[in-house]
Amino acid sequence: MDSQPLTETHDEIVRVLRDDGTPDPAVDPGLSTEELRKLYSAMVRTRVIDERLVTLQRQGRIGFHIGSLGEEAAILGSAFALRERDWGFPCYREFGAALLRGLPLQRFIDNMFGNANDLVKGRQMPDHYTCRQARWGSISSPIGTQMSQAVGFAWAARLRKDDAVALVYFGDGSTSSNEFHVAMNFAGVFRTPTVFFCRNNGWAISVPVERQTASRTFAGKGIAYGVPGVRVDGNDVLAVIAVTRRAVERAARGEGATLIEALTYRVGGHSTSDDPNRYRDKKEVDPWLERDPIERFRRHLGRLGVWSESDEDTLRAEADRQVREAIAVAEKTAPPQLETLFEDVFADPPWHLVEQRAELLRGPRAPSAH
Amino acid sequence: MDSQPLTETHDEIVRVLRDDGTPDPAVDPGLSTEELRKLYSAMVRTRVIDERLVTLQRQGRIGFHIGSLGEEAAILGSAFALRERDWGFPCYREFGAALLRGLPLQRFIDNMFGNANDLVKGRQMPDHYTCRQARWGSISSPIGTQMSQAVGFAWAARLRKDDAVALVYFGDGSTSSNEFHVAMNFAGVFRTPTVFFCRNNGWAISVPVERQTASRTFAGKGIAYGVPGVRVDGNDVLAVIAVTRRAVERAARGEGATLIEALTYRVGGHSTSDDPNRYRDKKEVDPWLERDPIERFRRHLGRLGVWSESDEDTLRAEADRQVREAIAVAEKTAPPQLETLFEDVFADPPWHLVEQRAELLRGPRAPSAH
Amino acid sequence: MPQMNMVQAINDALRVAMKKDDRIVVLGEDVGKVGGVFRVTAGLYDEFGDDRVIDTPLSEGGIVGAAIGMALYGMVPVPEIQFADFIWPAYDQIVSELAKYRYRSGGEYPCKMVIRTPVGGGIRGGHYHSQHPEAHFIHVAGLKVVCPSNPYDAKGMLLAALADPDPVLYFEPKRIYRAAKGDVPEGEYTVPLESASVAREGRDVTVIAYGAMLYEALDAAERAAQEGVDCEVIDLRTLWPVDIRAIEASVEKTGRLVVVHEAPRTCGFGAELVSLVVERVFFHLQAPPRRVTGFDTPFPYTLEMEYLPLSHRILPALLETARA
Amino acid sequence: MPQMNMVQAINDALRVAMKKDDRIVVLGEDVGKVGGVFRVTAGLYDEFGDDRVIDTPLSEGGIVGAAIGMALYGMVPVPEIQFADFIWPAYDQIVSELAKYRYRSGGEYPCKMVIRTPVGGGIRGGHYHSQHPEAHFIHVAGLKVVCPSNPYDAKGMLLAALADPDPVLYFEPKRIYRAAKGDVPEGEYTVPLESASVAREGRDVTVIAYGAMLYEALDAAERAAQEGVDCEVIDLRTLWPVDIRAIEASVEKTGRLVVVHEAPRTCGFGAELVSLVVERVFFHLQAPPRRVTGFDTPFPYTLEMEYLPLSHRILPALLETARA
Ligand SMILES: Cc1ncc(C[n+]2csc(CCOP(=O)(O)OP(=O)(O)O)c2C)c(N)n1
Ligand SMILES: Cc1ncc(C[n+]2csc(CCOP(=O)(O)OP(=O)(O)O)c2C)c(N)n1
Ligand SMILES: [Mg+2]
Ligand SMILES: [Mg+2]
Repeated sequence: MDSQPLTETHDEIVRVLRDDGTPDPAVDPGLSTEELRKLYSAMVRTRVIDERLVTLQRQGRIGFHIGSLGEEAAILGSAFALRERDWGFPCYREFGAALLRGLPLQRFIDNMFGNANDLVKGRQMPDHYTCRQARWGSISSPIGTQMSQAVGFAWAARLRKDDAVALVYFGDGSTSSNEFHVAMNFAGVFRTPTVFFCRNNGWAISVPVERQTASRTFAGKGIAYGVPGVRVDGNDVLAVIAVTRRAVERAARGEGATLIEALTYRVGGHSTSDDPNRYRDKKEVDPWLERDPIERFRRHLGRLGVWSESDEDTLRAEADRQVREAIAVAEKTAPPQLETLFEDVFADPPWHLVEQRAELLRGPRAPSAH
Repeated sequence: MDSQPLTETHDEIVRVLRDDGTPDPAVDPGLSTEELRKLYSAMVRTRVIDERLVTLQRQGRIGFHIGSLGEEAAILGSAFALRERDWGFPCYREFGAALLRGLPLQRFIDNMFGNANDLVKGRQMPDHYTCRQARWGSISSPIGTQMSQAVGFAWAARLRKDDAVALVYFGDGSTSSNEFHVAMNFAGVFRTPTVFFCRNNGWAISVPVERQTASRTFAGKGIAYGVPGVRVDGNDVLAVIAVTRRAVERAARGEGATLIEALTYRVGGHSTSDDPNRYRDKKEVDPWLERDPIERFRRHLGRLGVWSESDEDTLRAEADRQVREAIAVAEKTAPPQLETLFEDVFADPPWHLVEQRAELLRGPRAPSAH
Repeated sequence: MPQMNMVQAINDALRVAMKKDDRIVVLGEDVGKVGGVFRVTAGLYDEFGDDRVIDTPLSEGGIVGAAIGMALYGMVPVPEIQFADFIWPAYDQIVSELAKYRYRSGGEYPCKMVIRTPVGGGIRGGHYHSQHPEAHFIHVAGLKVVCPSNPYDAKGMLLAALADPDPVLYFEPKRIYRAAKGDVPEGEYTVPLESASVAREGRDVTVIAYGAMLYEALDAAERAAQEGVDCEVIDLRTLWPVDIRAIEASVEKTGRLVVVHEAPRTCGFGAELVSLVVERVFFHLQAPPRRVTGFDTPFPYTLEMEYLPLSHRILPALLETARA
Repeated sequence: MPQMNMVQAINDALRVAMKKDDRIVVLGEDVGKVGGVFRVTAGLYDEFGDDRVIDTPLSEGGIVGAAIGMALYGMVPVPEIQFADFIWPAYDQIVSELAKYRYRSGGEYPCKMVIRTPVGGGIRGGHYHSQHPEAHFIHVAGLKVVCPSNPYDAKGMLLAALADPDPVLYFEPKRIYRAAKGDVPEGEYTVPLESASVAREGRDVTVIAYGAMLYEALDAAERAAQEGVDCEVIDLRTLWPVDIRAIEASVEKTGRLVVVHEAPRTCGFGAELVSLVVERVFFHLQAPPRRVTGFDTPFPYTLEMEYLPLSHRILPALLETARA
């Protein structure tokens, strides 16, 4: 690692967990047993929730879910590397990171149902939660828009002499958006304390990375902006932590932004609306199943002797119970009140929204079925 | 040059005219005497026109001009390197190239006056001419928009088995636009026969290149797109030709796009509306006056013995006369007819434009003074 | 005649046109191998190959910008924007370039293309998969905007748009992509742009609607009929340039107007329709015109059926207008 | 009280606000050292430094996107878009993000800022330095849009906008940047948003105008008075949310309405104003409302004075409306 200063871009892929299963001590972030167990638990919990939500969608009980299957190391590791004072600007695939940062599970599940307790008042699709208290951004669907916002946020922090860093998530496909360009450019010019975390999961819905860019790597795109790039094995949670920590520290020291390319793979469909068999060969997926980030990390913990079979059983049972309980509660919670439709458009509703609210309340109700 | 294949990006700046005045035979494009004289004449004519138009604007006879003072080598050299079948997608600063490609001088001057003979029917500001017959694009003011269009155009040519190449002009500031990013990315992925010609003239109105990007070079931005970049001395017209020719040939061979960074300097204000003394030190300009591309080329021609003092006098007198004549004609030409306001919005005017035209024709005329 | 839904009809139109005119290329995100996230371009990649059905990088600006370049060359691009909500990165190219190209070049550079994009709510899409942004395009001089409501029109209007010399925004009401079914002739035929159709004749109130809301207007009209109010429902089909004669004729007959659209009310297309009517047939009007529209809020998720101007909200407007 | 033009008044408002509230930062292209291409931010760079008056790279999307991030943090950014014609690269951030942030986050992330941008024609700017795009923003729920017509309002409304909790588009009518002059108080004062002003009282016809066209409307009103038609001219000042009471009160009195704006007519803000009036005070109306606007073409260069809805085009509309 020391041979790779974060001021240039390298092609090598940073790894901690070597093929023989042993960790590379030069890169290992050196987590305590407690931290290792916490991190692993968060990854498993994320997977358990993901599986449950896909089932719910199949049963027609929620409308949509966009999951993180296979990407848990990239998502959880990066969030784990943040300090409490730092901020995350998510894309749509990082609910696991939000939960780790403090989004209450019940609130997340409320968002999946868009009920009255949903923090965004049932206004957005599932997985478009918000949680300011967790220093976590608000999610929107348009690709890339969070990037320049993360730059502006981090820039503001620096201007206010606050050493908070903003980490922003996005996918390989998102690097083609206008937003990647302008955000990286502003971050380079103004040396904002921003960490660009690119989940290179191989696909943007049905479009493979070769169709996304002719650049040799995603990390290499940093060169165009004077922002150093680094590639990391995105299925090696310890490597992700190590690399992200260095980027966060560098940013906090006032040395500017870093672009991290985490190489991972979208094992599932793009979302519950997508059937990947339409456009990719199952054979392509198989090797990635073997590189499963959770299995890999568990083997490591097993070797270290800090995780047992019974730990695993307890964790899974507990995670499953928690999510089922949250679902039961959320499903019973009423939808948001009609009035909420007109709140928060502005700080105070102007005359036209007051009139429209009255019009809606006075009128007949919509047929309830979709 | 051979040591610099157009498949990678290099930091060195390609030059033909060495400091001692001799040409570097390894790079010299080897123009004939006739070509050298034609090229030189075009550069001088461009400067003469520029000077005249600035005067006209100061006299209030035209509303605006955006000139090319000091950038003639970059602009004329690149256009000179195109084959007849190739197309140019201009920014707003390349009227000299358009004239070289076949835009009639009278039509250009008509555009400066927005009169009835202006090919764009007086609808756009000065310097926003169009000339399809010269295989030259239509000019708009928004920065960058021509870039993805040049990519699409070149792509279409390739799909239609036409080996035409599209060369697109833009400034250093324009590399920050959304358009640079998406155009370069599409050009890389689809290997379109596009030559990206960046006039790095040091400034985007009052913003210097250091405020535009933290990238070490503009050519280096190609790395982010798998598009090779090359830097050329933009005040060395022979070097510009050599580099552009190679890029055009490469594109025509189906090997894809090239990004050329021509290092030059905007010696004048951004346009007649701008006073550069407000934001930059005159001292910065002086060294560039010494590197004047026209002087430099003339010294070379002098040394070659293909250009004399009397050639110079004849050329300047002739150029001056031509532009004065064109101005006299244009100034006497009537403004466009009222009806033209409603033409070309659609191929055929729909009912609402027919009605609005009638309304305008029926109503009183506007007070003529501005 | 085969029965088709909207998705199939649009797909069929593309296939018919592409077979006949090899200048036509389809490009966009996920339009190729997978055939579009709504499967509208399904099968075209296999039939016409990667050079004519092109999966692009994730950039609406690049898609439309490149399409403009293709059009300048003389091809007929059919860019798809995956959801209309994602068209804004291309808005500069559409507003500043596409709409103005012919004009600003004095006619030298026409720029013909058809931009297809799904619009509208009622599919549990929330803020960003539900919007109906026609007003943003109708206000821009130089663009034509269409929105068919049934498979027959969808195919015929797409073929007409592909033959039209001007840039056309072709809005596909996604809520009825599969729900609207009907007979669709094989092969080529066109439904002329700029012609509305009378979906239901009536004497008392003129109702203007389009896209998915047409069915809500028709449903409300049926229910109004049960209360003795006889509505004429006009399916605009082409939003701009609108078929002004059809509207005038109907309002001259009924003297009453209700406009329905999904987009937010303020500065929506309904405002233009109301204004045109009051300016042109003022003295025929017997009651204030009404707009039944989406509210002036972002498009919601859970309460989307309360947001949309469905039949239950149209009906009272019809009755009140008839009785005003 | 000092006399100021619009440029000076806006500059003064920025200076007053920035001195008091160090959360305010100005950012944009050429706003720093050179003080803006119209010199609206002149002197601020020297006074407040590079951290608060920031020259940015050439990217409207980056300017607004970064400003949103700053606002989320708790700063009050004042991005400048050099010409409103160049706002489209930022449109996705404005429509999808800025306008919806408070709503989509359930109120957790308000996003307060003032986007300043010069608008309008009559300065020999052609297609791309003349447009008046208010309708594109009024249609988007969640944005406030203002357009002052004189130095007093310009300063007072900018200070009000900076104090407002919501995102505000602040349109500066550049044709009157220097031509409109008047007394402007020193220091702090506000002109409340959402309040129109009656620029001329009258009985016969209500004329609604704003920005540079206000003076054309006033001129036409004077000329109409000479022909015995007494017009009431309303300067909207805030375009949205509009001061509906002021409009209603005036039209209830006059029974006649003419709306003036520079933007193209179709789906312009005039359509909304006409619709609001006919919906709300229909039975007071004695003549069809009229719109005097830019034509539905791109903004021209040589013929711009024929394109603009100047006094000579407003006058006949006033007379005809009064006599209809
Ligand atoms: C501007 C915009 N265009 C299109 C879409 C539709 N869309 C949603 S996700 C997606 C692919 C994103 O791929 P990537 O950035 O690699 O992220 P991943 O889903 O792989 O995590 C697309 C095209 C969108 N949301 N926004
Ligand atoms: C989208 C957009 N934003 C802002 C402007 C205003 N503007 C015109 S030219 C210019 C600077 C361009 O600099 P550069 O690309 O370096 O070209 P140069 O003028 O130096 O040739 C700016 C900011 C514009 N025309 N378009
Ligand atoms: Mg991806
Ligand atoms: Mg420049």
